[in-house]
Amino acid sequence: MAGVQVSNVSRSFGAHKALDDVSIDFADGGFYALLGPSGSGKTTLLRQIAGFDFPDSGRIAIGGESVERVPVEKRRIGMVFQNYALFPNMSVADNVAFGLSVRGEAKTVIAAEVQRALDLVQLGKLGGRRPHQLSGGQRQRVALARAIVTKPRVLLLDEPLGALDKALRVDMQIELKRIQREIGITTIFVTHDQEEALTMSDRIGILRDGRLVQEGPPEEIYDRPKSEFAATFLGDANIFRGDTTGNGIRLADGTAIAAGAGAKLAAGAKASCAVRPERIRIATDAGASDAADANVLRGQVSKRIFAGNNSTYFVERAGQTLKVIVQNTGIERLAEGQDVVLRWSPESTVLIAAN
Amino acid sequence: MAGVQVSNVSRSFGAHKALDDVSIDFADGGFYALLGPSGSGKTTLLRQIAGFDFPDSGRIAIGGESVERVPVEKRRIGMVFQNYALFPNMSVADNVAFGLSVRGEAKTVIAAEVQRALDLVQLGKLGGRRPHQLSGGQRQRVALARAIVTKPRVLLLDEPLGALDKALRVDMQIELKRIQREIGITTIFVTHDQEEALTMSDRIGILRDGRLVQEGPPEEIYDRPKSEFAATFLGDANIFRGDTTGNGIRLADGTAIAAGAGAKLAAGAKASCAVRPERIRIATDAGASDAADANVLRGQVSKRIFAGNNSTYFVERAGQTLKVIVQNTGIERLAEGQDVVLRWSPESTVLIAAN
Amino acid sequence: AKADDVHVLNWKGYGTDEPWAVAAFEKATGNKVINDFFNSEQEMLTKIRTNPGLYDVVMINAAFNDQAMDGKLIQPIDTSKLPNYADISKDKAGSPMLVHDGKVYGVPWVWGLTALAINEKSFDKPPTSIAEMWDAAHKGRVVIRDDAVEAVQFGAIATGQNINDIKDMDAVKAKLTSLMPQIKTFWSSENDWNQMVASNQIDIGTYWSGSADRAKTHFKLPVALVVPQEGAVAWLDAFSIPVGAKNVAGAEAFINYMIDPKFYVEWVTKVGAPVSANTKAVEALPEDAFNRKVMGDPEVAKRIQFQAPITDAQREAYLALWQQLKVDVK
Amino acid sequence: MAAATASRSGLRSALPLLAPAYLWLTVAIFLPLSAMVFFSFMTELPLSGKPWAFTLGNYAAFFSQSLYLTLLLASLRLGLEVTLWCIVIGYPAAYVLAKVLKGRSREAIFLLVILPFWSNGLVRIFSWAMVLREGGILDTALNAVLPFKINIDLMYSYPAVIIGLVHSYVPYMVLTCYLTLQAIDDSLIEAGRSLGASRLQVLKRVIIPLSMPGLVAGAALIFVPVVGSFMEPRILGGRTGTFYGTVIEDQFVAVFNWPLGAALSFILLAVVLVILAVASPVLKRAA
Amino acid sequence: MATTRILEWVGRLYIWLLLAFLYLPIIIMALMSFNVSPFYQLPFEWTTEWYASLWQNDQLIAATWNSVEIAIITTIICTVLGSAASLALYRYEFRGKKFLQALLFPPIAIPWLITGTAMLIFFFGVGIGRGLHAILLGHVALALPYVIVVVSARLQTFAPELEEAARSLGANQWQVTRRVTLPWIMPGVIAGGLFAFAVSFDQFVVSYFLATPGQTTLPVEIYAAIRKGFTPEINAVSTIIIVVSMALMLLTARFFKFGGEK
Ligand SMILES: Nc1ncnc2c1ncn2[C@@H]1O[C@H](COP(=O)(O)OP(=O)(O)OP(=O)(O)O)[C@@H](O)[C@H]1O
Ligand SMILES: Nc1ncnc2c1ncn2[C@@H]1O[C@H](COP(=O)(O)OP(=O)(O)OP(=O)(O)O)[C@@H](O)[C@H]1O
Ligand SMILES: [Mg+2]
Ligand SMILES: [Mg+2]
Repeated sequence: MAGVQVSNVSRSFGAHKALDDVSIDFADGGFYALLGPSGSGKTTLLRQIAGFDFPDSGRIAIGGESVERVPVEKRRIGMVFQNYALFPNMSVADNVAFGLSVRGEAKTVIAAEVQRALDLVQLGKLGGRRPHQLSGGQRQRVALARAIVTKPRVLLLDEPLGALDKALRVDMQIELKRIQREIGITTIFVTHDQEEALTMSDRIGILRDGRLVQEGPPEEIYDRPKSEFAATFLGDANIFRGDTTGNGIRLADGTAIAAGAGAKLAAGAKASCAVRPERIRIATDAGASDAADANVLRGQVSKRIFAGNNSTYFVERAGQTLKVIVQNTGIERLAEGQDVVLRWSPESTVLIAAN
Repeated sequence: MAGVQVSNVSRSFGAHKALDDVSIDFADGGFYALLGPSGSGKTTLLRQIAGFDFPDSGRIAIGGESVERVPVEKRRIGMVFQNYALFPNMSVADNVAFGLSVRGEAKTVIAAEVQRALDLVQLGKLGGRRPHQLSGGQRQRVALARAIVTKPRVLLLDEPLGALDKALRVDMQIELKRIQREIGITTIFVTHDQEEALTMSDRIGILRDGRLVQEGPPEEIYDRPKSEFAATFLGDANIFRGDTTGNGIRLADGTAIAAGAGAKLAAGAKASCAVRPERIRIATDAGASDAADANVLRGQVSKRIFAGNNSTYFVERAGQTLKVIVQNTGIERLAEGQDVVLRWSPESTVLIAAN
Repeated sequence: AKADDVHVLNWKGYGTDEPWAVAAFEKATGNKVINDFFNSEQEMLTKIRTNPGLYDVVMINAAFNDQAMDGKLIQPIDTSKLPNYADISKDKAGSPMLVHDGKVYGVPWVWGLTALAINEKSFDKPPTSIAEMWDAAHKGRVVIRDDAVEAVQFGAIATGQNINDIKDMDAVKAKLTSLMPQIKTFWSSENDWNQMVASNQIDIGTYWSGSADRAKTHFKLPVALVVPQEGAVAWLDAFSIPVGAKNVAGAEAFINYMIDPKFYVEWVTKVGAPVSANTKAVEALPEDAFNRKVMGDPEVAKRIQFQAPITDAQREAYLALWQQLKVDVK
Repeated sequence: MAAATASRSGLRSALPLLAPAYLWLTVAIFLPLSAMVFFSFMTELPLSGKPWAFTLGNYAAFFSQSLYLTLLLASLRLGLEVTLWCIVIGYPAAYVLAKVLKGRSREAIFLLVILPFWSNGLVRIFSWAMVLREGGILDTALNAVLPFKINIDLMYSYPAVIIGLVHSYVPYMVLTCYLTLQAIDDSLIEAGRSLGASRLQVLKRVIIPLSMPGLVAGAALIFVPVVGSFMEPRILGGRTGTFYGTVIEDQFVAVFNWPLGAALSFILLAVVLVILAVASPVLKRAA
Repeated sequence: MATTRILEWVGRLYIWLLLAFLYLPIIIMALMSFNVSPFYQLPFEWTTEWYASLWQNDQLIAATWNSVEIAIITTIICTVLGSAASLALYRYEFRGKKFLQALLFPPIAIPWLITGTAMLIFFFGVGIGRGLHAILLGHVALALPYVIVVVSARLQTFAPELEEAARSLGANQWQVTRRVTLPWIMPGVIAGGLFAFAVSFDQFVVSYFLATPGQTTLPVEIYAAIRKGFTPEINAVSTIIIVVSMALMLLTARFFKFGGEK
């Protein structure tokens, strides 16, 4: 239907730059996740695209056309608001029907479509309720149904599943993906659920303080973060800081860490290495060393935290706490206080220029 | 300070039973997570405890005393509302100061406490803003600061971190735990983030349609779900249905699944076995069988989904799709279409009575 | 009320509240005058009823004196205490409206006419007949007071009847009905009339004689009073002392002062006033004064008809008629 | 929504808050009016010293004379027209005030809107006379602007009454609507437009329903007194200025027939309350 | 964006037009206070004579002060009692609530003339009598329903969970009301107060019946004056009142924010 091009958009509130020269190309029919810390400008960006608010500078185009003079209602967008913004004076069904009915669809068509949308968000029976009679998650689903029922060409979702439990969220994710694929809606999706961002999107953009920090396909961002911030913000990472050697860094205590991925840097410069906690193997003995595992560190387990399908071990080493994730396969468990050896491959290590 | 006893509480809205004979004992100084699908009655339960709403039947006691006649403001609770409920007419600082100031604390004390609370939620500089000038996550943090600054004896948190990114959420989790431990606040916590529930809480309660389904420490609930619902709601599970043998079940196609945990059931009855996806080992060859792994199934990989620190493989077997989680250690990857062997131990298998 | 306060109830701006007069009286007698006002006779009666003992002097249209006496609201007056009473014209002093069983319940003060007044800009020479109001040339530029009794009595004059004994109500109604389309508005205060003339919105209408005089001499408006050949409605205003008045002596002194020629002349010249009931007072006016020349004209005296008391039933019947006329014209 | 908050304690908790206002109203209004109700069933006022008896005649008078019904209908129509004009003029102003203007000027204008109200009603009406009459300000101004000669003489006509009343009552509408409009969350308007609704549709479907409490309050505060008004019609309406309120006034001022006047007013009250009762569910449904 | 701007300007223009409509008679009133003719006669001839004679007119000045005082006291009492009653009607459910709400309309619907007469008789009967106290009693009663209706309209937009939040923070009912609810309904309370002031300040009939000689209010003076001839002194005093209150209001608007942000 229509891609969205955001070019050099800036927007300030007083002295605060909520968006600072942001350019992103949201591909036609793509599923794009926007991530970023609280207050980084995600909602502000969506509002510029929707046309509720206007950039101080820069340009936004939808489907190749600049939308500067296109009013909100002509942009053919659908939006789920962070605070839902349900119409309190209408029933759930009327909320969902709103978009169709202002378009002048026939009553019967509307009724059918609304019922379908409500069924889809598993609220088929609550059409007659008023928003204030719903639970938080139910409200969010009404907001979702209301946004998708009009089949917009661009869907702007501001944490649309944040109030849903995991099971329901997965159902909704599947529905969203299906709809997006079926009618090829360009979808821009703000979420704080990393797994959601990684599993659902074609591309991810990370905002920080109003600036676009990194942008690309999920695995690329995950595997090749370009900054410490990106490495730690999306997923977890152990960061080592030191001076660049040819193919890795040397820590202050002389230990060398080999890196097989990331930036190419001149030797001697300050740099960091990032290693995902799940890439590190943890063992009690020094033996059975794997040839590929060029990086080996020793430490002591200080804590283990159970998190369902995996556990995180906190390992103390030279004043730094390293995290290691171990899948809970039901076998070995390490005790706190135990001396351990950590091993990981250079391929799992990303070299990052110091910032 | 004060535990909370909920005894046989029911509450209906019209014909709909939002709470149905719920009894939970929230231990003094404990950290309790409430989980449940959207609309299962979590918010309703918190509202009964807070005293905004009253049970149709049943009894609620705080610190051993029935609170039926105790008005909200005397219950000494702190609450974070699902929709924040910030006072629109006050600045952020005044919102946070509210609880202290109605208590008549000295101005200087208030100012210091407020600043501390705001720093704690990383909003130290935004004290002068009005709520409508904040982003969603910032609002949520103000609500959190406002609730904890008064040092209540019971803290009721309705998805208090839902709008925060992972990094901030972890920070807040740590702060919450610290405060809870330091002053021993009884904390009741609604969340949809499973990892959060598992990592933070002493106990977890799962609500479904207004009823308490299961209750206990995180690992117990995770490892010993008492129902298919509990098994799939908290964490993920592969469910096999069949007839009970002595120590497991037999599937319709005759395959036996050995279970080392869960209910003791008479042979022949209908039952299910639940296996966590991370407990299953997936391999391309049938060899290298481990003695402990009594359960072996063959299947074919139909899809792999990348989710950061792990990936999920979907494996087709006899019309059933099984999920297997594999940590992304950076090594082997299975291609879609590949034939695989799944193995897991009976200890990883929970026997559940059919419902 | 303190003993040497004199509480007076009257229309606003009707002599008793003139600051110079009040000051002069207070200086002469040491009594202090406190004025209160009413906007209609009914209201005046209500005020006396609901404030027994409050008022010492009340100004009552002679046509209502009966009603006040019947309601035991006013007391007989000892006229011997009023030196000026002797100069009151005999026909007024002896009016059966004011004297009951030989006792005087009201001291005549001033009298006047409800006649016609014209906007001099609209007439080369003053009309002489009441019929002028029905002249198509004045359509939409005629005014009449919004008062049922007066309107009906006016209709009676226009149809050649006695205002106090209307025989042919239908004729009155027909006459008034044909007047309605001529009318611009119904006035209710002197101010209304003067504003409309000042902005040249009207040609002719019913008006009070004293007000017309005041409009002409005091406000310099192009107004002239016409006492039509068919006649005019006359009324007599008198002072009474309510039952229970606390300062009867003060009241007597005040009434005497009000009918004094000195006060009257000053009132006429400074403000403009109706005709005094005191013959000496009228004679004290200049020869060509309106109140002496026109109102004192015996020709005029012959044409006018004084309002007599009417019953409540009559009053309501008149009101019903009047309201019906106003509704029909909508 | 209110029901959701209602605590179960009900009247007992409400009483301390309600009692002062309603006690005051009872002493100063309800008891006196009850006396009037009592009078309205009498043949004569006891005050007048004449013998009296109970009667339904005063109420019967309303039905026996077509005059009263005609005037009541005229007054209701007047009330309706004035209310509609106030909505048409006042609502957009309230909207602009609540949703378009920002900052200090908004508070200032909010206050300025009501200020004319603090001048004397009669003085205002006289000023209107100056504007509306032939050769008045409106006439002069229009003739100065227009190329052809027209004669504007609105004074002493039905439109004059409407203008005067609308002028007196439009601040009610502006302020009550402002109160509810200002409370509408902007994100609801944005949500409406993101769903493809034009500004007008959002206005009709979202904003107006949400501001309905203010609209209803304003309409009630205008309609109710206008139906019983007598001063503006009498002065500005000229010979067409006779309305239900003026005949009630006559019963009190011109003749001493309070029983009839009171009966007529209570009939008015009953009609007005019935209209409000009938209208409120209709309005609720529209909301 | 462009249309938004245009609409904004149209909106501003509209507000100015409305203000022009509202102030037209006020401006004329003010002009006429400087005109020689007491009958609004043109051509305009400048004079300050009316202000000078107003200065001499103790009675009118005293009446004006009485009016101002009564209006201010009425405003204060009405906003307090009215807001309290509105809160009660909003917060609690009980039987007879609808009836109490309906009771607000008789004082508005019954022409003031009847109410005023009824008060006069009743106050006379029970010994309250006449005087400024009686006027105040009457004014408050007449203005109360306006305040309640207006404040209730605003309360309808209040989000009840804000009260809950405040109570969960330990605020008692009074603190909740003062710190959370009142600020929200403040525009309504202020509007109600302005109405109450207007109702009292322009109240003729009731004042007229209940005033005692020598102690009247401005409207009573004005209405009584028109029988004789309405002097522009009244325009003069009205002009002074409007100018002074406008100054006060603009000052208030400058220092307080009440229509304010959400
Ligand atoms: N005022 C009300 N009237 C009718 N039904 C209501 C009302 N309030 C809540 N409910 C219903 O009660 C049920 C429980 O609501 P509750 O808010 O407790 O859910 P929840 O567990 O908090 O859900 P969520 O996770 O979506 O917030 C829901 O089905 C909801 O629709
Ligand atoms: N009206 C406003 N006035 C001042 N500052 C504002 C306003 N709206 C937003 N901001 C600020 O702009 C920044 C970006 O806000 P935005 O709502 O886009 O954040 P966000 O990325 O959506 O955050 P969250 O995840 O918490 O919702 C924040 O720091 C916020 O405080
Ligand atoms: Mg946001
Ligand atoms: Mg909830």
